[in-house]
Amino acid sequence: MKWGVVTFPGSLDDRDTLHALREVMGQEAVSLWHKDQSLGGAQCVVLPGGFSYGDYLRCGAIARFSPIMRSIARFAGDGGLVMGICNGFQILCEAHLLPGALTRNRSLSFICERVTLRVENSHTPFTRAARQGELLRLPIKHGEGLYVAPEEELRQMEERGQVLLRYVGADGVPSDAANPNGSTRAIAGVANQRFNVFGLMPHPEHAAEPMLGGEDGLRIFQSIIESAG
Amino acid sequence: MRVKVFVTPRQGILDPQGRAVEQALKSLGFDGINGVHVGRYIVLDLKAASADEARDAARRMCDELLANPLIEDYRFEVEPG
Amino acid sequence: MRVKVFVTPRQGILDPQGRAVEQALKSLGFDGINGVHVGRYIVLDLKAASADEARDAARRMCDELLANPLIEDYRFEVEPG
Amino acid sequence: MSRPVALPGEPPVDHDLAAAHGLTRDEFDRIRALLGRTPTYTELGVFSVMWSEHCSYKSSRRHLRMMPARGERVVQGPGENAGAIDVGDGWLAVFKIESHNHPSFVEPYQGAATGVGGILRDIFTMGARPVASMDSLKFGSFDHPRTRYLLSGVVAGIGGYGNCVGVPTVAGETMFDPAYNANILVNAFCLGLVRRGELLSARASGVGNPVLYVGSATGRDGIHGASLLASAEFHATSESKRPTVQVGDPFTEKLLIEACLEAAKTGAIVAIQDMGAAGLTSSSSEMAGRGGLGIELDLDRVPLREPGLTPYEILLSESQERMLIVAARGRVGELEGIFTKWDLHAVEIGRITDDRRWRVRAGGKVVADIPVAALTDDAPLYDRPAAPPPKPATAPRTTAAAPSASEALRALLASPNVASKRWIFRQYDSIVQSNTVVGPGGDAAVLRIKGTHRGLALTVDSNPRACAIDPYLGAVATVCEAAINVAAAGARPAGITNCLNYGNPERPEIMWQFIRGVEGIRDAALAFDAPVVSGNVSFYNETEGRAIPPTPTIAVVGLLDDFHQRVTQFFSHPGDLVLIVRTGRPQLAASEYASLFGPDGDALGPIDLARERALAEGLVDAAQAGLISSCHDVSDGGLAVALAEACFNPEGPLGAELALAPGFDTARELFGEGRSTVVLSAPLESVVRLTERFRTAGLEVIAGGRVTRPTRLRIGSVIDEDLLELREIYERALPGRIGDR
Ligand SMILES: Nc1ncnc2c1ncn2[C@@H]1O[C@H](COP(=O)(O)OP(=O)(O)O)[C@@H](O)[C@H]1O
Ligand SMILES: [Mg+2]
Repeated sequence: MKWGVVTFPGSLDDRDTLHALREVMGQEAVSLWHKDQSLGGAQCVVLPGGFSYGDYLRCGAIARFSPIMRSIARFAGDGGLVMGICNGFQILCEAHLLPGALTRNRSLSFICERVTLRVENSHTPFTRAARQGELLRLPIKHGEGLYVAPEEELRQMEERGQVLLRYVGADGVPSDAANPNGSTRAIAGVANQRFNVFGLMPHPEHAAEPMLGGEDGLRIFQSIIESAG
Repeated sequence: MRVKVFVTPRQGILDPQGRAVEQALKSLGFDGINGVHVGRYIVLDLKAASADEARDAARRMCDELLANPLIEDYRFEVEPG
Repeated sequence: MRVKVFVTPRQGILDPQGRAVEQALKSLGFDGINGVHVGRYIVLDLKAASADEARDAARRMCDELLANPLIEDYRFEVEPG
Repeated sequence: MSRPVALPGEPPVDHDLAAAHGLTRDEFDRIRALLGRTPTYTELGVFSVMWSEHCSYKSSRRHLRMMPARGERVVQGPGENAGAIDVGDGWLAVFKIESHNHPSFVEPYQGAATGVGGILRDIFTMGARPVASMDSLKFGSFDHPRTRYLLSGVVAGIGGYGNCVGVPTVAGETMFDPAYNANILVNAFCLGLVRRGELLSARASGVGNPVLYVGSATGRDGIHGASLLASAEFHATSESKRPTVQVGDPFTEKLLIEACLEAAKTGAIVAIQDMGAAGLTSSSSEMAGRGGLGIELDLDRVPLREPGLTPYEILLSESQERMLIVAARGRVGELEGIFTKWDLHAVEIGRITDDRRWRVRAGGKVVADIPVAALTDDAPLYDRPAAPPPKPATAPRTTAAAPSASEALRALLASPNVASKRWIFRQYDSIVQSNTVVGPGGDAAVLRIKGTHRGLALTVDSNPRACAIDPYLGAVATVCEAAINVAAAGARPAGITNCLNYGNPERPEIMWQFIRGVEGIRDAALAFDAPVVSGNVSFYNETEGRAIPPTPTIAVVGLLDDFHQRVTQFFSHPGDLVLIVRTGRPQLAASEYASLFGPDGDALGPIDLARERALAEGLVDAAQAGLISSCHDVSDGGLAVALAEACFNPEGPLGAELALAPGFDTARELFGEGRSTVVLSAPLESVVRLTERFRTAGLEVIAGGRVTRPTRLRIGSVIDEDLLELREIYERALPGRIGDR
């Protein structure tokens, strides 16, 4: 299938995502420039991690106005697959393509470490290659990953299964100690109501090779490939 | 004109920064602190024909960019000059 | 009492955040912007016998913790209640 | 030759004003001789920064030449913004380490952040993409009131900048010692990769070529900052010398990296240099100087952040995130296009001339006109007197009863110098760019080079306690530790960069420490056949007349033919045998144990460099032959601590037991330091070969240990501890001290 990976000013993991897709998974992937409108015929558009516009004001607040975001909103509106990783997740929230917002980590400091995640809903285009309840080891690296949303909205999201990933301990159970950034309900990744837009704080592209943080991240990319058929 | 925008965390939204500052102040020996909230203070210098025009521009700036209504409240003051 | 503290980047000190916001607003089509500065807005609820006492505490809090004198200026207002 | 004009309001230039600029009488007279007239105020400012210790290396240059800078891998030695070695498959590794000590003491967050920004620019200015950073930090003791503040500020600053530009911070070192209470050290290392033949230089050429200014606008930041602060003793009290703090903008730096690397590909860049210390002045004069040419600048075209900057201020500003480029004539448009794409502008502010003069115009008038050489090659060069200090009265032995081995081990694991530095490195993005095979927390970081099987091992080390006892042996020991660290990962030491942190060089004993340090680095570098390709000197690390201990910081870059062969420090197979291989008997002098339980011995015995090298080679061979399961270098805390650390495998802790030979001096053998020693684990079948290989190389091999599944650490009859408890102590110590959850 064909992937598109957006580069905003200050994007950092765009090249890493392209590396994982092309070199590791042998996929066709094009780099998309934030000032362009075209999505280059991509079947899935990835908004990568990084510090777009220096994360000034609020993470993702400025990037959301890049010209390419209009095309991405249209693409998502037509049911196209969109995934935002870390800063990409923040941008999607700011752009209202995903519910909620991401704020300063509880510890107020940047955290880079590998965490354990539980797949909460494996019946989505982004998780179908994983088993329901499967545990994935992925790295996080962010200063603002504390997920918040209005209580009522959270309840509905849970009911609809929009929470796809949750931070858990090695035992697979969520706990305060296993919640690295203090996210509400230990939420690490969410989808929109249509399940064609997905945002997550952990970095699947940094868990794509055995010598570099394991291969659990491939589950996510594999799922998308299967969905795109 | 000068527009001063005050962006504060919404009621009920966690304000870890506020809590951290409160802790820090207490550990420095300040007492009688009942709460601390940390927000953003944005000062804009605008060319505008009237205070109303400036007010109107400021409101749109806040709605579109300066604040995230989901987690933040904003308020602003317009000063001539 | 309620003390409102306004912390702003010092004159002449680089304010990349202010510049980024200014650029963003301009690209959103807002014009007539002559400058944007982004600082912190800190609201403290204090128990204090008098406004003077609150003012005095606030000053010490700013000097010791809330502002970084090397790169920031501060100002505060005390409101009874 | 046009005579530069004095500007209205400028003070008269005389010896007093020169002195206020940190220039001596002789230096001022020499300036007048070189110019054939009295400099203008603007010119005086320019000379004061270019002739400062920081920019001119006037006290260190002649000694730095001692260090071996050649080797068949060396593509660029000292003299450019960073050194470069050939690492194979068409790739060059470009690296350097630099200090930002005083700025970080004044404002820890911005000081450390801009230190990272500066060293990054030294790397991509060479056309190399920065792929990894390291940081070497020295703080005062935790009892000192400012230590926590400085520690959290510096760490946040390094992370805040490094994380935002997308360069992983993969290793570092952190030490706490009262000797740094009033003068912390922040040394930042960066390594970049560039294709052979695509290396850029800072040597101007092509008379008439345009000079472009790129990056942030110029403000009043840090005027006389790096230069003066780093070149004159710092008095906490003397506000006068305190510059306006430089504030970093990592976002702009990231744009600069991408734009400059894209521009480099066009071939339209003739020369490029960052505007670091002494900003526009040093970058323009140094580029012209290297090319034996002249340069003309028009300050009216320099982008300014605020109105009303004087030529003096514009020339001396140390505003961050600025680059100066000599472009090929006729290709400016092409470069402008690239910078505009990245939301930056390139502004033409001057051109290269053939008259070997550095000429600056403002408001249509010439405000400075100086022979380029007077600012560069003809800067003063000193051979300052050096003399050993009077031998200090040997420290009194404490009468405190020696602790039991178990007590000592627990105390050492809880000491901030030994304890886990996770609280620090988890604030750093160590994996961005997808090259990090081994990240922080081990002996050396290991990176893979994409598209090849090659790997790079990186480490940074220092040993001020040993240097305080003997500045020569301390420097030798530092290089050995760094080299053995990369060898322990399976990499062959290939290149060195160094940051020499010392006190006031105008004091003979400091100069003596410095020279002995350089000699030590020289001898050890030769022994490992690892050339010193770049570095930096930081003098005047003194406050109120008290100097820091001599602190040469050494970074070693090692090469792995195949990164899959990298070795980690963690025991991984129960049943593996444990071998201890060492070049000599450890000693308590200068050890962490001595610092906790009282000075014990103040002499460092000689170091056998032939054996040190033999150990490094033996380890690399063993790794390549796939004989070992793990290898951990013994450092702070000694053997017992190293054994415990080897058990703390993140994939699941294991245990270990070690039998002790009879008549073994427990404290010295278990907690001593100062001799390269490694803890290996290997399957039974390779142990014989390993033992024999190391013994024939003249190394001491101690057998009698094995890796166990039960997570206990048993050493002879003196230590029997639960490793999970030890790990708790080791992991909690630093956050505990800092008061973090
Ligand atoms: N201790 C040292 N060992 C080897 N080279 C050194 C040392 N100190 C400085 N140099 C070299 O001298 C040159 C100038 O150093 P420095 O002023 O730190 O560079 P920059 O001007 O880029 O900051 C560089 O090439 C550097 O590698
Ligand atoms: Mg440089």
